Amino acid sequence: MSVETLYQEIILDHYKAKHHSGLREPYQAEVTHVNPSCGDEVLLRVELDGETVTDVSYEGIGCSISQASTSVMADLVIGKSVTEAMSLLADFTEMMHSQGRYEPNEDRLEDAIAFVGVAQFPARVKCALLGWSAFKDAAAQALSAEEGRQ
Amino acid sequence: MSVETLYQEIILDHYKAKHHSGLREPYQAEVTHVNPSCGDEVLLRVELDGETVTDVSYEGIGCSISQASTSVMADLVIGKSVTEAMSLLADFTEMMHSQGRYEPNEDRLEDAIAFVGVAQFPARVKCALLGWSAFKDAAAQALSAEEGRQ
Amino acid sequence: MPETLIGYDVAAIRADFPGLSRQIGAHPLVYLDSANTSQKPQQVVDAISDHYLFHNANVARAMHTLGMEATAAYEGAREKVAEFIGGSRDEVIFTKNASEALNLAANTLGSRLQPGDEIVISVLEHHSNIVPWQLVAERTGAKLRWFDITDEGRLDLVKAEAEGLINQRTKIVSVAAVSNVLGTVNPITEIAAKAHAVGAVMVADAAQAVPHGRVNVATLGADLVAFTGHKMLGPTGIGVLWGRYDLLASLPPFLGGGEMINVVKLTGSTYAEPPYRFEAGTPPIAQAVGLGAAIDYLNQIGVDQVAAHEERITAYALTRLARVPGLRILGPTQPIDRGGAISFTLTTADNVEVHPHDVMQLLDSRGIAVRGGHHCARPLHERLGIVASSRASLYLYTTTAEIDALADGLNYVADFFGGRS
Amino acid sequence: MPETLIGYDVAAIRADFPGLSRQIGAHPLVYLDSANTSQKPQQVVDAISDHYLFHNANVARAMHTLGMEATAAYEGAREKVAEFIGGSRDEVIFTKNASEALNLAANTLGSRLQPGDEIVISVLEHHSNIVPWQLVAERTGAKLRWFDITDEGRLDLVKAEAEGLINQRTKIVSVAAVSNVLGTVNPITEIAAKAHAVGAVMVADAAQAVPHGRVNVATLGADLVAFTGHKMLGPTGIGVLWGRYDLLASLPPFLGGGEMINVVKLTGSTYAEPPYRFEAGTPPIAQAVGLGAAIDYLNQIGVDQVAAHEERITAYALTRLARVPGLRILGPTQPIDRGGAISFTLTTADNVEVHPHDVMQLLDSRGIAVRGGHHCARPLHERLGIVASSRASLYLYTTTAEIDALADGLNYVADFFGGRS
Ligand SMILES: Cc1ncc(COP(=O)(O)O)c(C=O)c1O
Ligand SMILES: Cc1ncc(COP(=O)(O)O)c(C=O)c1O
Repeated sequence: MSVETLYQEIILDHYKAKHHSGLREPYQAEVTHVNPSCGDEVLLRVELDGETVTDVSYEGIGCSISQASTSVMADLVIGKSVTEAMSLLADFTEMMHSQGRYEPNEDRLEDAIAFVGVAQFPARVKCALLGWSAFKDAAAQALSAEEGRQ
Repeated sequence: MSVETLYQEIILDHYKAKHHSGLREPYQAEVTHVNPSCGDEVLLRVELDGETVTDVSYEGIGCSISQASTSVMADLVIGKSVTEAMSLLADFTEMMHSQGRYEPNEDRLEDAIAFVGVAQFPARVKCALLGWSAFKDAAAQALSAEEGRQ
Repeated sequence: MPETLIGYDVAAIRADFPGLSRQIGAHPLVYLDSANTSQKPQQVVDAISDHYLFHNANVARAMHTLGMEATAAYEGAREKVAEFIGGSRDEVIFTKNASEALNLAANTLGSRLQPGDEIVISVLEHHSNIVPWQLVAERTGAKLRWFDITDEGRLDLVKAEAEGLINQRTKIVSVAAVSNVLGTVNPITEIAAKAHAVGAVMVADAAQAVPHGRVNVATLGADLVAFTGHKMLGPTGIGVLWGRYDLLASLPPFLGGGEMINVVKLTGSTYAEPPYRFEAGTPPIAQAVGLGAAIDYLNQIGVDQVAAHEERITAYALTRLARVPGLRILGPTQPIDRGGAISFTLTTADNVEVHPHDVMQLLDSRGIAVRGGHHCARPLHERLGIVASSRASLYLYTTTAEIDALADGLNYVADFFGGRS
Repeated sequence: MPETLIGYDVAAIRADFPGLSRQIGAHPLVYLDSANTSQKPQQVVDAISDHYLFHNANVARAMHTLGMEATAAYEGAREKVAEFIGGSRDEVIFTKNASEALNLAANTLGSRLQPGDEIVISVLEHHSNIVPWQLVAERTGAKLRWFDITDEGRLDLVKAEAEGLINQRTKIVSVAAVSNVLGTVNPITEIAAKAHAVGAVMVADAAQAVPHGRVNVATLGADLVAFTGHKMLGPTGIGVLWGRYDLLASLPPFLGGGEMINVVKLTGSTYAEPPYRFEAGTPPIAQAVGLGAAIDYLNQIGVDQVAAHEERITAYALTRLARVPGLRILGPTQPIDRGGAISFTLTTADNVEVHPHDVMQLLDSRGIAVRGGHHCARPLHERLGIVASSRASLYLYTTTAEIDALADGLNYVADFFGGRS
């Protein structure tokens, strides 16, 4: 469990230049998720068009892992269907709980495969999941908002 | 710490024929003391005439040690001054907390010296003190009742 | 088949408990006070030592290597407990003992109570399943009602039915799974069904049940189940409250502080999900590790084996004690729906009832450890019309020879205080 | 005289802590997380093992030989604790941790609170000295008020005076004796005098003070003092609430069950005297034994020696860390009225603030254990305008070489995340 397994170049790059960061309009749902033991927070917005995730924007405070993971997540889910995004979330969550025994599919998870090493640091799994779980909540809220509109 | 140090003949005799047992009138104060961990109880009455303990009567439920000790206590304090009774109580209490390193004065403590062995069984010290502590409380109450009368 | 009933090699088991080889004065220790607290095998003690010496750190909040090891050990223990009782890990709350678990239940459920609501417990409960409910009833104005017992020492369900004990006003029912005095195994599942029929929450005090592998929360029917580590080969300083997840998720916090929070602000705080919401401050980390090792030990022998052994020894003890002149067993005298706690009174040939303190003391002088008193069940003793009793209680390491020593000892006690027979 | 200040032979002390010789990957462990939990010497671990293996029984209620031994050990530990803090044995309540002790204080004192009453705490408190008061304020309608801090990280007594923070409505004041984040030693005696002048009860959270021998309850001025075993070389699963006897005697019970009673009846119960009134259920027996052994160990070295060593290492660390580029120490930067918890932020050469998780993780890869987060003091971090910090904390076994490793490690961390310097 070397620290290099954890801090891969991809992660550090996303951390230094977070994609899709900054809050944008319009959005159907906004949520705040917190990591209770350190106070890290992400405020995240989701905009859907029917079944499609048209935008994810956020403002976050946190460690390199949580920030990079949110950045990678936004890259991945924007433009996908909600169903596909949730399926990616499921894959990512599984990878995080695998303790490193997981063969990530690079075609599906793209940059997110860089987080496979995080799974070997149980204390940091929460960090990697912060943005994803915020997205899950926000997307669910946005979906029911859409349904309400119909 | 043989069990014979504990159950001396004097103790067993008092246990089988408790002196001054049974509730009597008149009395100035009545108290109930309980040993919480076994539920043993003594209901005890004290009658004073000025500074003199004229009667101690009681009804008790408990083990041989607590019953015998109450019997011996009643023998000892009836007819004595309250001050003398309290001084005997102090001696007896000291003996009980001595862990057996106490040379009791037989002239003063009479049958109560038989309890010196109890001090080696810390769990039973509470038993030996049950009647004595009831007497202490009741005598204090009787004294203030007397003072009130004056 | 008889092989299973005869059980395992008790001598081999006893070799794991160095304390059982102690001498008390001139006599070998005969430990018959396991319902009070069990002895601990070397394996449990070693697991605790190893944790303290080599994997010690705080949990959750400490994220470095030692912290991860400690957290994995602590959470691993939670999983072992969950598996042992058939629950899931996020339903297992670590407390300091069964008493705290029951207070946690009473306080959090109590936040919903109003004057006129009723809480039902039984006269055979341990004080730890009485006083918390008395305190919460006082605070909320709810009424505390009681199951009575039959002459045989079982819950009187017929009387309860006739009285409408469990009714529309009932909000909580809390009953011991196994009595710590009478040994009675109570019909929790049946009572839970009645409680649920009126929308009440069912709490089981399983302190005397879980150590004997008698509890599967998936089928028991209770919504909350309390037990304690030190009676099941584990350390002191740890207990468990298991709860149905959705119930736990609906309850307010109990104690505040440490990692039970989500966000703490000057203006107020929000709280973590179960089980963490209910674990304030640094938890009993090494104690969880020890409890996990105790569960490993029980599993290795096999809970069925343990139960079979205990049943056999209980049956033997009931028969053997029934033959001691002047001895009266409280509670069921047959080893049916009955745990291994056997309470009794002893009367001498000249008809003096020997006080349990004196029974205890004389047996102790022969190395035999039993408990004398009301066993934290004073209302039960009052109901039985006695102040106190003596109790011998068995566990997986108890031998028939120890029961023989007890029976001989009791004859000696009766002789000592009464006319020689 | 310099001899005393230089202290003792740290290498000899470290030999008592086998865990300190562990390797983390390729690196020797550098344990700088003692404010979170301390390591345990072999002596403490052995005392616990010996108790479990050879003197294990329940206390008070178990009167046989083993029971007497366990009771003597448990009550003996109470005396050691009392002596260590200058109190008397019947003023020492064993809890499961400092958090329970503070909840006990909040709940029992809370029974006297009414709407309009005020409770005063400070922004630098640990959550365990915040959330219990928030919960009790919510329940009673009392108002929670806060000491602010100065820029140097000390309680702002001037502002408090100007605001009339402590006034006739104040019923309770509860403040940390030593901050677990800033290391600040707070003027408890002075604050207690102000609290007493208006008839309020003074509570001190001494979790970070007692381990360093800094507390004498006879002169401290507080009425209730909470601390925890695992931060002072003792086991997890035990804490202490010390209280002035007459105050304790006036407080209602907290948790119910077990030996905290006098008489339990169907119609209601009466309660034992302090400290037993507040100890529900089987207490942390083996943990008390372990805490007693920890106190023996501290006494054997001498608390003055410990304090002198810690002061020296703290001074060294403050100097050494001040020289790490981009490092900012939170709280007092001089070793005056200051404990050995040193929290800081770290900024790289290209001006990126390295997140405490990342600091922690990179140090961990070099075997150095520090804590990153808000250290259960989120309001303090909010007050400081940051989300989290890194914390190195020292104890009697810490060496200057470990501080050097930390400083080198922090340079490496800053380089890793920022431009190479
Ligand atoms: C100042 C302070 N108070 C209270 C606590 C809580 O102690 P425990 O977690 O043992 O309950 C701690 C430690 O975490 C602390 O540092
Ligand atoms: C039936 C029952 N409930 C509760 C308890 C309380 O357990 P603890 O003392 O560990 O809190 C006990 C044991 O003392 C018990 O036998």
